[in-house]
Amino acid sequence: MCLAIPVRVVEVRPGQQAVIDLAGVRKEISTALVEDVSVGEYVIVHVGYAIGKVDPDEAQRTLEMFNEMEQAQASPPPAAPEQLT
Amino acid sequence: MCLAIPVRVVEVRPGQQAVIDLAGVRKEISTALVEDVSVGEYVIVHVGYAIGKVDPDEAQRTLEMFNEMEQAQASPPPAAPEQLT
Amino acid sequence: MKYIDEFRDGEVAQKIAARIHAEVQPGRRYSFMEFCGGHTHAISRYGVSELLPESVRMIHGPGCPVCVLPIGRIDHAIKAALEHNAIVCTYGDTMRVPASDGLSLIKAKARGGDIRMVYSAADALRIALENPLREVVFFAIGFETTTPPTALVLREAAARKIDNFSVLCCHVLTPSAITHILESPEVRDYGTVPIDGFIGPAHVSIVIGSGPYEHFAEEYRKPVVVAGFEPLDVIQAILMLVRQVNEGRSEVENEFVRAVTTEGNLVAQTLVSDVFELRTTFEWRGLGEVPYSALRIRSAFASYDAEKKFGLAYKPVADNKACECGAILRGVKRPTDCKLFGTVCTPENPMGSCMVSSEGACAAHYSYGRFKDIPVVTA
Amino acid sequence: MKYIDEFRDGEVAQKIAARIHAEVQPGRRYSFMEFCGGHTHAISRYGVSELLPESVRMIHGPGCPVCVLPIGRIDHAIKAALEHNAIVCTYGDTMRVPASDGLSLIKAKARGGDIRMVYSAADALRIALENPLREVVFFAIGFETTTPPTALVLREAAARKIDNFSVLCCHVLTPSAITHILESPEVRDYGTVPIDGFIGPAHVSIVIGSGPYEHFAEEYRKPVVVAGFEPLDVIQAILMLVRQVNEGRSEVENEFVRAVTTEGNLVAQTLVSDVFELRTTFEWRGLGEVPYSALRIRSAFASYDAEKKFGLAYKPVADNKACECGAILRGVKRPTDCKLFGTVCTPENPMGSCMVSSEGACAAHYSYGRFKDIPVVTA
Amino acid sequence: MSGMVKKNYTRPIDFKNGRIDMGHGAGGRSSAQLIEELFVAAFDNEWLRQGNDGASLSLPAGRLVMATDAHVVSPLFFPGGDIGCLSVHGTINDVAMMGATPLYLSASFILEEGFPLAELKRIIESMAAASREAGVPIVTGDTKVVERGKGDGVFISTTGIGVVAPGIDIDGAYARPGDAILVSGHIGSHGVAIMSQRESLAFETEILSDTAALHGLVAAMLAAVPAVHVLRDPTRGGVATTLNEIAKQSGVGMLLDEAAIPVLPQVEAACEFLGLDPLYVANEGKLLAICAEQDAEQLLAAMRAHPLGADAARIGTVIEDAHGFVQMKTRFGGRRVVDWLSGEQLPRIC
Amino acid sequence: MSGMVKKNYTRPIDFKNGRIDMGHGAGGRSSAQLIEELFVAAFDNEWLRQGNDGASLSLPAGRLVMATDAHVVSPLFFPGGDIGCLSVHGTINDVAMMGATPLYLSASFILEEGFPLAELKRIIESMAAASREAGVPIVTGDTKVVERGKGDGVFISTTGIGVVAPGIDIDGAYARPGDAILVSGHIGSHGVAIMSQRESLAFETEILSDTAALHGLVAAMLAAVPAVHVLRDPTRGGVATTLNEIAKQSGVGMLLDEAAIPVLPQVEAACEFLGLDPLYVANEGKLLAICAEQDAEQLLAAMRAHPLGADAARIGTVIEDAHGFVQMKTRFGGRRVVDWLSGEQLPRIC
Ligand code: SF4
Ligand code: SF4
Ligand SMILES: [Mg+2]
Ligand SMILES: [Mg+2]
Ligand SMILES: [Mg+2]
Ligand SMILES: [Mg+2]
Ligand SMILES: [Mg+2]
Ligand SMILES: [Mg+2]
Ligand SMILES: [Mg+2]
Ligand SMILES: [Mg+2]
Ligand SMILES: [Mg+2]
Ligand SMILES: [Mg+2]
Repeated sequence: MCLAIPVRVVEVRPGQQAVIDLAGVRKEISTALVEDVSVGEYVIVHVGYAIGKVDPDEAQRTLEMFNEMEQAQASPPPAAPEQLT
Repeated sequence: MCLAIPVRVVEVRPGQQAVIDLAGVRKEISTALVEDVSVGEYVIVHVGYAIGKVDPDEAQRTLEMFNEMEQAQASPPPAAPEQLT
Repeated sequence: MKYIDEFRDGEVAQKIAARIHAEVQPGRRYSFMEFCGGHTHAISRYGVSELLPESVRMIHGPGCPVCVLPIGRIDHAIKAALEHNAIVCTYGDTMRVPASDGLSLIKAKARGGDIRMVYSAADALRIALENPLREVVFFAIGFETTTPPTALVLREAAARKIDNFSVLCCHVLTPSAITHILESPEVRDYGTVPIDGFIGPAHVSIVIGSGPYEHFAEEYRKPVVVAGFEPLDVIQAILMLVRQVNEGRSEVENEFVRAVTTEGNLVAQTLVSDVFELRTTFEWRGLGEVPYSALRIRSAFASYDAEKKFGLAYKPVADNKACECGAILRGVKRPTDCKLFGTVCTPENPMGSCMVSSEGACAAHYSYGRFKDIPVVTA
Repeated sequence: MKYIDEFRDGEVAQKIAARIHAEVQPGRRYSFMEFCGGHTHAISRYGVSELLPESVRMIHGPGCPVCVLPIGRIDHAIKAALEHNAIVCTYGDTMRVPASDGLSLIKAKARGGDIRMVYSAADALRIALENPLREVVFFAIGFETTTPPTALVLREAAARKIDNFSVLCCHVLTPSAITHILESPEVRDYGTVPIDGFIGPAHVSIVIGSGPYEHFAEEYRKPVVVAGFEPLDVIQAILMLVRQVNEGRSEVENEFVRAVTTEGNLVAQTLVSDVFELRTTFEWRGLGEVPYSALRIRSAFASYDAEKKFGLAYKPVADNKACECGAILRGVKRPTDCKLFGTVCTPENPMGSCMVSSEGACAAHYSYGRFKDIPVVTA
Repeated sequence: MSGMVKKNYTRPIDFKNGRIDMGHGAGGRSSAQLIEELFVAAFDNEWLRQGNDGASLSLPAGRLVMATDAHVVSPLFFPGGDIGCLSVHGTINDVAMMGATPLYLSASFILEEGFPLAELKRIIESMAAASREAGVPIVTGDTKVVERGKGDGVFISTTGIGVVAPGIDIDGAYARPGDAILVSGHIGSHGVAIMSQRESLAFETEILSDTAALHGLVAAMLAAVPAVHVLRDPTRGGVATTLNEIAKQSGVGMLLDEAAIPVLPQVEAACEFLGLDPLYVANEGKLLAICAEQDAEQLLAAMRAHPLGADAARIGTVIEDAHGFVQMKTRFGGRRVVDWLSGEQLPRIC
Repeated sequence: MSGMVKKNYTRPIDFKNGRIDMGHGAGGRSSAQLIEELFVAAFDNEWLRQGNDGASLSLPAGRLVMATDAHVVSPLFFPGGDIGCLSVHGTINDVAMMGATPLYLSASFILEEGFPLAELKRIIESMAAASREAGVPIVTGDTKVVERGKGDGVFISTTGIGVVAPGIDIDGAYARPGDAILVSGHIGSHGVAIMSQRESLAFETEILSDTAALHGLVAAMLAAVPAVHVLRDPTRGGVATTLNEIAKQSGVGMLLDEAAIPVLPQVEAACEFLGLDPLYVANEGKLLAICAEQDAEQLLAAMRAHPLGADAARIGTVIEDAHGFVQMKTRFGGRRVVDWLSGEQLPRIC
């Protein structure tokens, strides 16, 4: 129900619309819920609406965190997740 | 289009309706266009409405006229049609 | 079937036919017009003409309410369905009549028009009750036989305030059409259509009586025999006409005396005149504008008049140029005189209305009589 | 697929799993609730639990908007369709949820209700524009992820005065549900549901941010890790929770940092609070009445509120007695604890909502995990 | 815990109050359950029980005949039958009209969402009974569901196969001038039975549809006269249209004798009412046979000896006519063309 | 005057602007004209030209196979095909999956009043092309017309017959523990191509339906490995449901390897979007084959050598399991059930 997926913006259209691409599948979505969407960015789409963006650097860091696990055994891990509290 | 057929009244129903019979086929029709319809009478039905009655005596006379032809050659024929003028 | 089977007896027919053969005068030709499509249909279906002497010729008249419906009126019905999204209820016979733009009611239905065949005017009213959110138009066609039921439902709609119901009134009058034919130059002046007498309508006469035909007998000196629609009725009427001609009479005789009186059905007549009034003129296919030849809905029932409700202004539309329906309906031509007959124009693809109804002269000849046009060799 | 495939890598999963195995402390049990159905689904579909040590137990939470929809709300939607003849537009997931009288939306559709699955709230508005003569009701369910699109179409309907459109608002709030679980006697008093930490929602958190969970970490001393819905996100979050437990921490950590910020999507939040306001109470299936746990449409948009438009008064309806959905949604029981599971209750004939959505605990176990209930011999 | 997963689907289908929903046509477990609990149970034969996407059959020697019919009749239930038995008879008859012994049927169903399962069950059981009675099993099938408003309850397409015994050669092209034209009984009953149920026409009559499987009658006829030239069942379009078809195929004309054509009085009466000609009204349990003049007596006798041919009659003669006209001597004594049906005489009668 | 009656129907059908009306289904001259000018002209074979109500066919020796399918796909035209070719392929494939060489098809059409003749023509021509290409003629048929709002443009039911060569014995019940499970190519393309056209989903993709006749591939496979145990085309319900059907018929379990299942990236992406699993998405040009372990290599090689099997892959193994579970080792490393499709994943895709 909360199905949402990261997709790449390939065209920004008037009326807060954009065309996104996922592995060759293209679809028009609404960008009314996010600010300043540009071509090349990844947005997370839910029921036809972009509800947020993907931060590529943070994504990279998360992937690195998964892998750095191997080396670093101690906690806190080297690339610690963002601490919010 | 002016298709109409003589049928026998087998039941008189309230609301100016009647059930008629034609060789075992029964159907409800309207008798709103004819006065005093009774069971056993023949009415002529057009698009679901009785528009007139069959006069059995006249029918008999017409049939006789068809056949009396044989004997009587002269005109006017013995059972002359009703003269209207 | 009582009052039906006895009137279809082939042996009796042979006797009456023998009489006709005996009584026709050598060298004399007898041309009779059967006004009604019902007679046309009976003649073709039962093969009545085969029993007649060469010298008796039957001319098909314009008494087929489907055939005389001009394109503009069908266009109205189509407009109600396609433009006003109304449910249009109609007697099945009208479905295939060609209209403008290559349409017909059946084609309009295939294009999404909600067009429904009904067996009775009452069914149309019932459909209106069942679909209170839709406009329901009853496409009312027909001669005096068919008018009284329409009057009844109009009166009922008004009494019960069934306001989504209306009637597209195309009811026409028989006597005016006969007058029109008798007044036509072909009959009156040129004699191209030699009419020696009329077979008068069967079921129309049940309603209007035989009285209205007296005018024709007197004024135009034409014999009239009102006859039933069964084949024996027709052949007997022909005999009676032959006799009137032979004897120089021109009277109204009533062969259909078992159902037709002089004055007709007064209940129905009163009802019709309560609900309808004369139109000053009305277009008939083939005959053109015929004065005082049709009915319109009285102003007391104006809100049930589809013409007013949907602002349908009448626009005459020319028939297919090659189609000879007009001439055929006036008795001037026969179906086989038309170049389109049986080739371009068939019951599946009618070009004119006469090829539509089984009472139409072209359809009757196509469906029943076509074999006569070709030599047939039986084994 | 970028940002998807990398997060489903089985080899990386093995490494993280090895870490979990290495770090769990012998003799200690770890019980974590994944609040969201999205996580439940990912765990079952990818077989995440098989990678976990015996001592780590995942408890399915109530975060499936279809599962928590009480019968009375489905009844409203059915009523709009069957009694008010409205076109009811709904996200496909709701179609099979059991309602009163043996009905469901799909059965109401088979009975003639005009019920249409839509992919997006905008489709419902489009349908309203295309059917100006029909009432169109959008059956709006979902957590904070799904609420902003509903707010957008409500605002647009009002701006464009699309007056045949209305929304049956059943949007619910995540934090209130978590509070409710933490306040429940099973968790708080009896310890029947030993929750050592939460995996926090992925997509809900994109909208509301991770901020709202800090309260739980502080007040209830429960670690929270906000995680994405991909399987690596889940397993990584479990590792992070194990570590917090081991270290005695109870913090909000954000594994889904690539999409979730502390404050969330402010555009969406503002829009939602412009259009909706808190309900003082709302019934959840399984949880009962939960105070301040759902939204209703503000009075400025009252004419687009289906509850008001059709006078739909809420009537709670008891669930099937044997169905353990309630206990399962509270984390007290597992699907296999229910006597109906897999026999009377299957995805074709769901007895409870948890067997409907693929995010429901019963459906997920039935569709993906059922084999674990029986010994399997491979050839 | 293994006792927990008892069967693939445990709750039986609710044939009392249930309705077809889209899931029944999606090809998943609901579809499988419907097929197993309704179709396989009712049709009950080894081929269906195997559960393959087709049936593997053994055949006697001879030419194979294949025929198919789509059935879209409205109403679905009518006096004397329903779409179920009709769909069995209709295709068996087409196979039989090729002179073949019908052996196997396939059936494909297009169901409308919302259709009551109780009605579907009635139809399937009627179909099963018709197939059993005829001795022609339904060996394979397919079921689809369309959304409400995109179908009309149930449509059934059946296909039949059968084998022609050596020495039999029947074809619509084999009518020859001089041949006799026979009909197996009273005509027009099916169409009239259907029409009597139409809301807008609604009349009462004791007329039942004549729907019946004719292969038994055909077998008896071929036993008596193996050299029958043409067989054809006059369904849609009636006797008139079927004879025109044959006339066209064979390049001949026909001359019928109206007085000889058997029509029940009630059928004649209903046709009078509606302005129809019984010659154009559909039959579902009658056949037309054309044979050499010298075989006519014997064939007629064989037909009359069979219950489905008790009222058989000779109704005309094949004549030479390059135009392929079917003509008729009317009971009245005239002669007329009996044309093809033009347009539709009646909507949806078979 | 005899020149006047030139033909039975003279004006050709208006295939540009015309529409189906009720007369086209009434069985009279309009029906005959439609059949002659469209169906017989397009399908063009001796049997149809004969104009009988069935076809008389000659068959080679061997067991006969009969299979049928109703086609109700929406939209009627989709990337890579249309209901016409689909209805030919769908039934040919069911015949081929029984190990038979498909020989003849029948087709029954249910047309909705108002359907544009131009579209009907496109469909019939596509059907004719598919039948020609496959070498399987459409030898008999039937056409009915239903009123507007009681159909959905066109429904086509086809039935196919074919003959099984001696020595071939294929059945859904023949899967044995230890057998290899093969698929002939990328899965899910048909369903995704259809979905991309749905108004409410509408997405762009270059995915075409895989609709194709598989009997050539089957012939190549059987030439290489006559002892194939099971063949089945994973249409409605997809690979998942088809394997469950076979597991149930054979009384076995299955273990799939997700990583080995070929899925095109666009199909995977579309499924992500819609929350679907490609295992449940329909195929119309793919087959599943099950054979003994020792034959697997050779069968796979034969498949890969055929254009329709170029991307064939081994995707799992048959296991012993009284419960008939189909299980899968996930790409992620876990294990899960691959259940029957429940409810409907997608409305009306084949
Ligand atoms: S044959 Fe057709 S075109 Fe010619 S007059 Fe008759 S209706 Fe008109
Ligand atoms: S198995 Fe069904 S009845 Fe049991 S708890 Fe789950 S949903 Fe409810
Ligand atoms: Mg057939
Ligand atoms: Mg048949
Ligand atoms: Mg037949
Ligand atoms: Mg199938
Ligand atoms: Mg319907
Ligand atoms: Mg099949
Ligand atoms: Mg198939
Ligand atoms: Mg198949
Ligand atoms: Mg047929
Ligand atoms: Mg439709």
